[in-house]
Amino acid sequence: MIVLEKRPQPSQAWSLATPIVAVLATMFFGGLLFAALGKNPVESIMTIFWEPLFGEFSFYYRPQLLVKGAPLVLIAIGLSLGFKAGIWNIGAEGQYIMGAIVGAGVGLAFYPLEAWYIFPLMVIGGALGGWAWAMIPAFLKVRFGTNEILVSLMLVYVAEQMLASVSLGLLKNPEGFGFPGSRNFQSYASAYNAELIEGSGMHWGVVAALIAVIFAYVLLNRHMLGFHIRLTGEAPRAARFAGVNPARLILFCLGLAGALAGLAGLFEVSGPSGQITIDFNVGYGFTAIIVAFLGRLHPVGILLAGSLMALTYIGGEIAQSELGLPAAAIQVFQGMLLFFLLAFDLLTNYRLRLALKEVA
Amino acid sequence: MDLSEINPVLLIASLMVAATPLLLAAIGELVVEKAGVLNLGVEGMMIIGAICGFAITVETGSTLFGFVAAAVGGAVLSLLFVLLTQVALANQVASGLALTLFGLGLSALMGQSYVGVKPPSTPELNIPWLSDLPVVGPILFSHDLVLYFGIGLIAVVWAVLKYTRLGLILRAVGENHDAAHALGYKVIRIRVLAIMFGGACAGLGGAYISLVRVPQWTEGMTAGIGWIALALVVFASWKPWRVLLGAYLFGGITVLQLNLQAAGVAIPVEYLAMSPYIITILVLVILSADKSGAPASLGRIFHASH
Amino acid sequence: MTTPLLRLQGLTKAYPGVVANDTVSFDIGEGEVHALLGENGAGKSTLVKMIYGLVKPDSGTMELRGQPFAPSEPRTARADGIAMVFQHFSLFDALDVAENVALGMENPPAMNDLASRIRDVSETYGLPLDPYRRVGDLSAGERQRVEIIRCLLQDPKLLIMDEPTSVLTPQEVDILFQTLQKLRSEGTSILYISHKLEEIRALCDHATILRLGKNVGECIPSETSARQMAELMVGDTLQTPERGGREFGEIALDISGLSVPSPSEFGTALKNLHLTVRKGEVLGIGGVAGNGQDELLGVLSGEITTDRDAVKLAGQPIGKEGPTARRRMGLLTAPEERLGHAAAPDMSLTENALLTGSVREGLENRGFLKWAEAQGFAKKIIKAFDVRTPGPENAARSLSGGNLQKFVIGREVLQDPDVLVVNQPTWGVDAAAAAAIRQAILDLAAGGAAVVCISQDLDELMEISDSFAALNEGRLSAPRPTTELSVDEIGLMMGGAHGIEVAHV
Amino acid sequence: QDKTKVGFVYVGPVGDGGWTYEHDKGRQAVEAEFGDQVETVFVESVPEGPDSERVMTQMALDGADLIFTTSFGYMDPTINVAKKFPKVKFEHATGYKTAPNVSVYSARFYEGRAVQGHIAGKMTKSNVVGYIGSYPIPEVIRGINSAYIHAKKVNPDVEFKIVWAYTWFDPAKEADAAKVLIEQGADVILQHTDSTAPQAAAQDAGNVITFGQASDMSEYAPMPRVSSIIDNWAPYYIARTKAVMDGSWESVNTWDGIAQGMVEIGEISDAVPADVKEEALAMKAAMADGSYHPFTGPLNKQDGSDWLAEGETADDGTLAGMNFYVEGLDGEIPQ
Ligand SMILES: Nc1ncnc2c1ncn2[C@@H]1O[C@H](COP(=O)(O)OP(=O)(O)OP(=O)(O)O)[C@@H](O)[C@H]1O
Ligand SMILES: Nc1ncnc2c1ncn2[C@@H]1O[C@H](COP(=O)(O)OP(=O)(O)OP(=O)(O)O)[C@@H](O)[C@H]1O
Ligand SMILES: [Mg+2]
Ligand SMILES: [Mg+2]
Repeated sequence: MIVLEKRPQPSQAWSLATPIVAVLATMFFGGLLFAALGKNPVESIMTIFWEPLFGEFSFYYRPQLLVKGAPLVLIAIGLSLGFKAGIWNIGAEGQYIMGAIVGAGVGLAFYPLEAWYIFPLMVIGGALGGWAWAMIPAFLKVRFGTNEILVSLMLVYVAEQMLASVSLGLLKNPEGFGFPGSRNFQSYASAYNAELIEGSGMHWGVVAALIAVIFAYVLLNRHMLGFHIRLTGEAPRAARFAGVNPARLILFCLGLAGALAGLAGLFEVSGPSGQITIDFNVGYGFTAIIVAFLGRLHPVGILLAGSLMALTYIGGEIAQSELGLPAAAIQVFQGMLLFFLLAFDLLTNYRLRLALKEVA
Repeated sequence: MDLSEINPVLLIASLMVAATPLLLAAIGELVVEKAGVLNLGVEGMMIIGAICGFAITVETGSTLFGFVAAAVGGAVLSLLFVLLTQVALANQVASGLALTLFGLGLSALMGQSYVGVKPPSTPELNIPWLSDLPVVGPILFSHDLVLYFGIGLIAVVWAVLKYTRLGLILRAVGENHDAAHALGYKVIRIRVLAIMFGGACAGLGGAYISLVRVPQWTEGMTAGIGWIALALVVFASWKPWRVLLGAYLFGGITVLQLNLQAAGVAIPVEYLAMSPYIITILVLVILSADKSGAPASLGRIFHASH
Repeated sequence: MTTPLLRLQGLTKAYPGVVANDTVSFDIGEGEVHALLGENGAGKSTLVKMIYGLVKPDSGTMELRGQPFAPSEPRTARADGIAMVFQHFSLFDALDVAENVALGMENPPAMNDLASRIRDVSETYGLPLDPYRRVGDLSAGERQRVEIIRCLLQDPKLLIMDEPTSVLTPQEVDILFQTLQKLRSEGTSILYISHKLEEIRALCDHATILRLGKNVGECIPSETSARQMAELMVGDTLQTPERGGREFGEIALDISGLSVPSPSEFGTALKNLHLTVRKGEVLGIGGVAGNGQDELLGVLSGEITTDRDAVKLAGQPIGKEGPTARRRMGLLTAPEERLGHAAAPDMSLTENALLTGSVREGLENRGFLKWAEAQGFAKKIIKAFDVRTPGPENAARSLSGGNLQKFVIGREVLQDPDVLVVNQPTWGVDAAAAAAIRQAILDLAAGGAAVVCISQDLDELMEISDSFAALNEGRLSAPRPTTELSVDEIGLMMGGAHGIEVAHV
Repeated sequence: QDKTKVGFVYVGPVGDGGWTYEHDKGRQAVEAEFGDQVETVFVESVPEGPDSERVMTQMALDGADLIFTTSFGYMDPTINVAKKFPKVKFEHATGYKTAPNVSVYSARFYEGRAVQGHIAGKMTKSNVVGYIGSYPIPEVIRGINSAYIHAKKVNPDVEFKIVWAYTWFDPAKEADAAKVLIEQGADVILQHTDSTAPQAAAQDAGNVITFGQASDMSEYAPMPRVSSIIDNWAPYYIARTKAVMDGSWESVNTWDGIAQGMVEIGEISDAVPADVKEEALAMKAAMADGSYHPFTGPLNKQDGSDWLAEGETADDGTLAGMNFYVEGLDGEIPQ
């Protein structure tokens, strides 16, 4: 019988090794799944992990990894700060939508004026939109002690209705023949979040994601506020004792997460997506939760996890089209990845020991 | 606009149907949380229940087998959560999310050949005389058996928690797992059973959607009901009868907003459509003062060192 | 010679890195009150957990009335007539008394019957209890009654009590002793663990002494002095802290008319508190746990804010200031709970040094952290207070309780406070470490700081404080010079035995 | 090497039983028609926006000769990708932007709605027809207008109750919407959402008729489903694939209806009285041979202003962007 023994302190080596072990285990069991679906497991895994990076058309997929990964990383960074402090915002999807709506709204309000300051104003609008949406659960938690998990989640559904509403009404393209959806920012230069270098996939959202990673790293490792965030998550009473004001921390963490999610929405709507539509949101806010955990709530980890997640999406699409794997199989595959990561995380804090006797 | 077209009796009868999946899932989660475990994977377990129930009903022609299979399916999926949180001691929030993601994908895979299939219908209670009574007939005596089972389950959970030793032990484990362990109760074993019960209930709730409320199989058909069920447990301050109340309230608002639309009430549709969520938030705020039922060990990891 | 009730032979239990019990053998006779003595971490609790079936010995055997006895779980032990009152209460705050009792019984009767039995038994033994009250609302003494009643209802043959008196007033201790005497006269054996040696001398027939997991000797307590027993436990001669002659300066800390509700559901509100402490003075605040100690510390540390003028530091009102501002002004505190309150368990000692040291030690610059300086500070604490640890990068939870406590107290003392408030500075700390900590507190006071020491250990308070006040249900008695006080008087100041009047009506 | 590669980008899962399901049937028809000469690939559940753009690019890179993009939201991405791959042909469903290598195609579902409206008007006893709308977009509004005009024509007392579900596909919500409409007196349910949930609700209620949407939904025939509008993409997909094979492909703007077989009227069941069935079939025939247009004047807009004069028919431009109700309908279009 195997028993768990708590380590006196978390193992550094395992904390680095577990993600790798988890990916390998996922490859193995994912391969079994694909085999069960009648596909060649090796080929499937290769298609998902190799093709986008080193395959024939990697020149196209590599930049796409940035496009797909940037919003995930940007949102996950914000979420991770809250998660570290024990604040569970799972409504980033709603904050992402509201950022996009407000940011796009600011841009469209200026149409057709061309001016340098339009895009910066949109960026501010996007951040504020997400921030404001996140302040609702934050305020309710601080003021009434309402559970932020549920409130932030409910607000996702509300935001989706708002999105439908503005796509059909307020922000509808007047020249769109009555079809839902806003103007496309591609044809509005001052508001368009174009690729910074043609064909590189780099747009302002990618830059923002990288800045966010660095910012979060510095915050968590070099700044008192970051220290207080970690402290609050690990020992809330000790944090109060150290002088942390929990209410302010909640407002800060949720607000920042909302602002970053809002920014992600703005950069997406003004760039890769191009317009507000009813189905503009595609679940980045939820996937980012997984990315945050996959990256073990560490900024650099999140960067890697975001890239990994983007890889499985893009590789998954290729596998669908080339091998006929169903989309659901990819979803199961991603679920497995998270399972294994969570399960192997055990080894960071506990030692496995073989016990000879049955224990009480 | 003509509000007189809304028939309150029919409204109540149909909100009972709309509320049942929610109620089943929520009462299961209530038991799980009473044992001190927060399982956010309700949505995933519901959808697995929906497909298991649907598939077995179609294959065997028996709704009963279907519902049993749904309960088993939900419970089996919840074992994954058990493995992560009770054995590997992983974070419960993340594990629950993973469970939902996995369940949604897996159900889609399992359901590929059941799209567009029509299931045998679930028999309804039709007591010749009672069902024909005005007002009470449609409300009380003309539903399917699962709906009554759901209400019965609430009563049973309430009675078990309140009056039996099993309920006492369950509450004790959720309240203070270290003390329960010190008194010799098997904290992990009790939690595993509670989680599986929650899984089975969620599975039943899912099957109620795919077999009674809709009835058909389609990917992602639970459409967020599992999350509402979670909100409902908090809303109910962990009290069984309030779960019933909350489920009827939420089901009622959902059905009522459609009724108002159909009656042509001049409130913009999108506001009506978001109203159930906003009202849920409002009620959460109002009730958040009442933390009396919250199990003190909720979400905390238990590890007994020997 | 008759067969003993319980015979332990060669019991051994090892945990990673420590042998908690090393071939421990002794007997407990029928109707005997047997004491188990030892420093913190000597292995007392581990040993009784093995008897109660919670922990399995690695080797060794037990015999109950000559029959092999190897309980696989507490249930079996209970079935064999063994009952236990835990060191850390095993109670459920949100449940009522009857439910708590039922959880500790094998086959509890129906709730109504149980409730009336609880009333009967509790009155027979002079420990009145209302079976329908929520345990969270009870005082510490009453909570312990719940534990004891839970045991008594099962007619135990052997009653194990792990440090039962640490939360009781002297008067409550008297009542408990009467109860135990009564039980002994009914033939029940008692295995009694306590650090309070005078109690042991008054109560116990026999004592076994553990040191580092080993049985290092036995004695008849009534024939052995407390000092002798203590030296047996430590294996060394004891030193008592010295207090130098001190002059008191002006008023450093002034609390007047302070009333605050408790932030936690089951806490105690503070009611109209007044106190002043002068420079160089050590004010001891005694009282049974749960009478507002945590709240008082919170009010002083700044975790709980109050009216501006209710708390004054060197004449300045600070009631509304948070912990950081108070530290900057020279008011430092050390809470009772080491893990999770005074220190973050999973963080390194360096990070824990930063936790309160950032302001006064200049460990940050406009919010940016100076890790090298923080580590330096941690090292300084480790060195100055002889904290046994491989280095400052180790997690707080990897330290033993006493060492962590030295670190926590050292962290505050080294920041050179004007006022230091400590709660239970030597709780769960062994004799040598406790002496070192008390000495540090006295030295600080000698250097001109004002010290408030909240403690439940009356001996400790008598030893280090200049004046004494008692907290009782959130009210503070007027401080009196320690030298004028006797233990009985102190007991009365602490509020006497809670509920004793009810018992005799 | 000689194989023609045809790609399909789907917005939902192929198992949705409605919109995507029918497109996938079209894809299978292409495979059946050309056998070894073609290779088809598809990716399902592709969100609109950058993901769809990437999937199209990936198909184009992978050597697709022809790509069908089957959701309105794929419009701009299709145009973008088409710019990058001038040799690859693109076909975008339901949109309005074309390019030298981009065609658009759509179906005149409103022709089918006219038939539904007629049957509904004739068969309703309560004179209340329930309509489940998805989103208030021209496509859906056109359908409501067409059905209403033809119901009103045969039954002046008819009244439409419209419920917006704000989803294309949410079986539970659709079921609830159908039940609500039935409870409020509707005995005919028309739907512009994709699941069969309303059919099941109607069956439960008894004495309510419905129509299959996008798919035939014949598992609910003869009652409640009395007929259906079926999207039949197969002929178009086969024709366009053939055009690519023989090099005759050029950019077109196709809006086909009953005449071309893109819109099919599913079997009218025996629950419909013979005379009504006959009239319905006659109307279908008239639309097929071009002698009848569902939007023929005199017609007024909801606010009473003139729209079409006697004998005038609506132009395609107005129909494509239709954002108003015709006279007689209650309520406002949500904005
Ligand atoms: N058998 C029952 N049938 C109908 N209503 C009931 C029944 N039992 C209780 N109720 C009502 O349901 C509500 C909630 O009861 P529930 O059992 O959830 O609370 P509870 O556990 O009794 O909590 P508390 O002890 O705090 O009152 C109460 O208003 C109660 O009066
Ligand atoms: N579950 C456990 N895992 C690892 N080590 C343990 C465990 N329980 C106790 N120990 C260690 O075993 C030793 C004996 O602990 P025990 O609790 O028996 O001491 P004690 O004599 O009761 O001390 P105290 O006076 O503080 O109650 C200590 O070093 C302790 O750290
Ligand atoms: Mg009650
Ligand atoms: Mg102990």
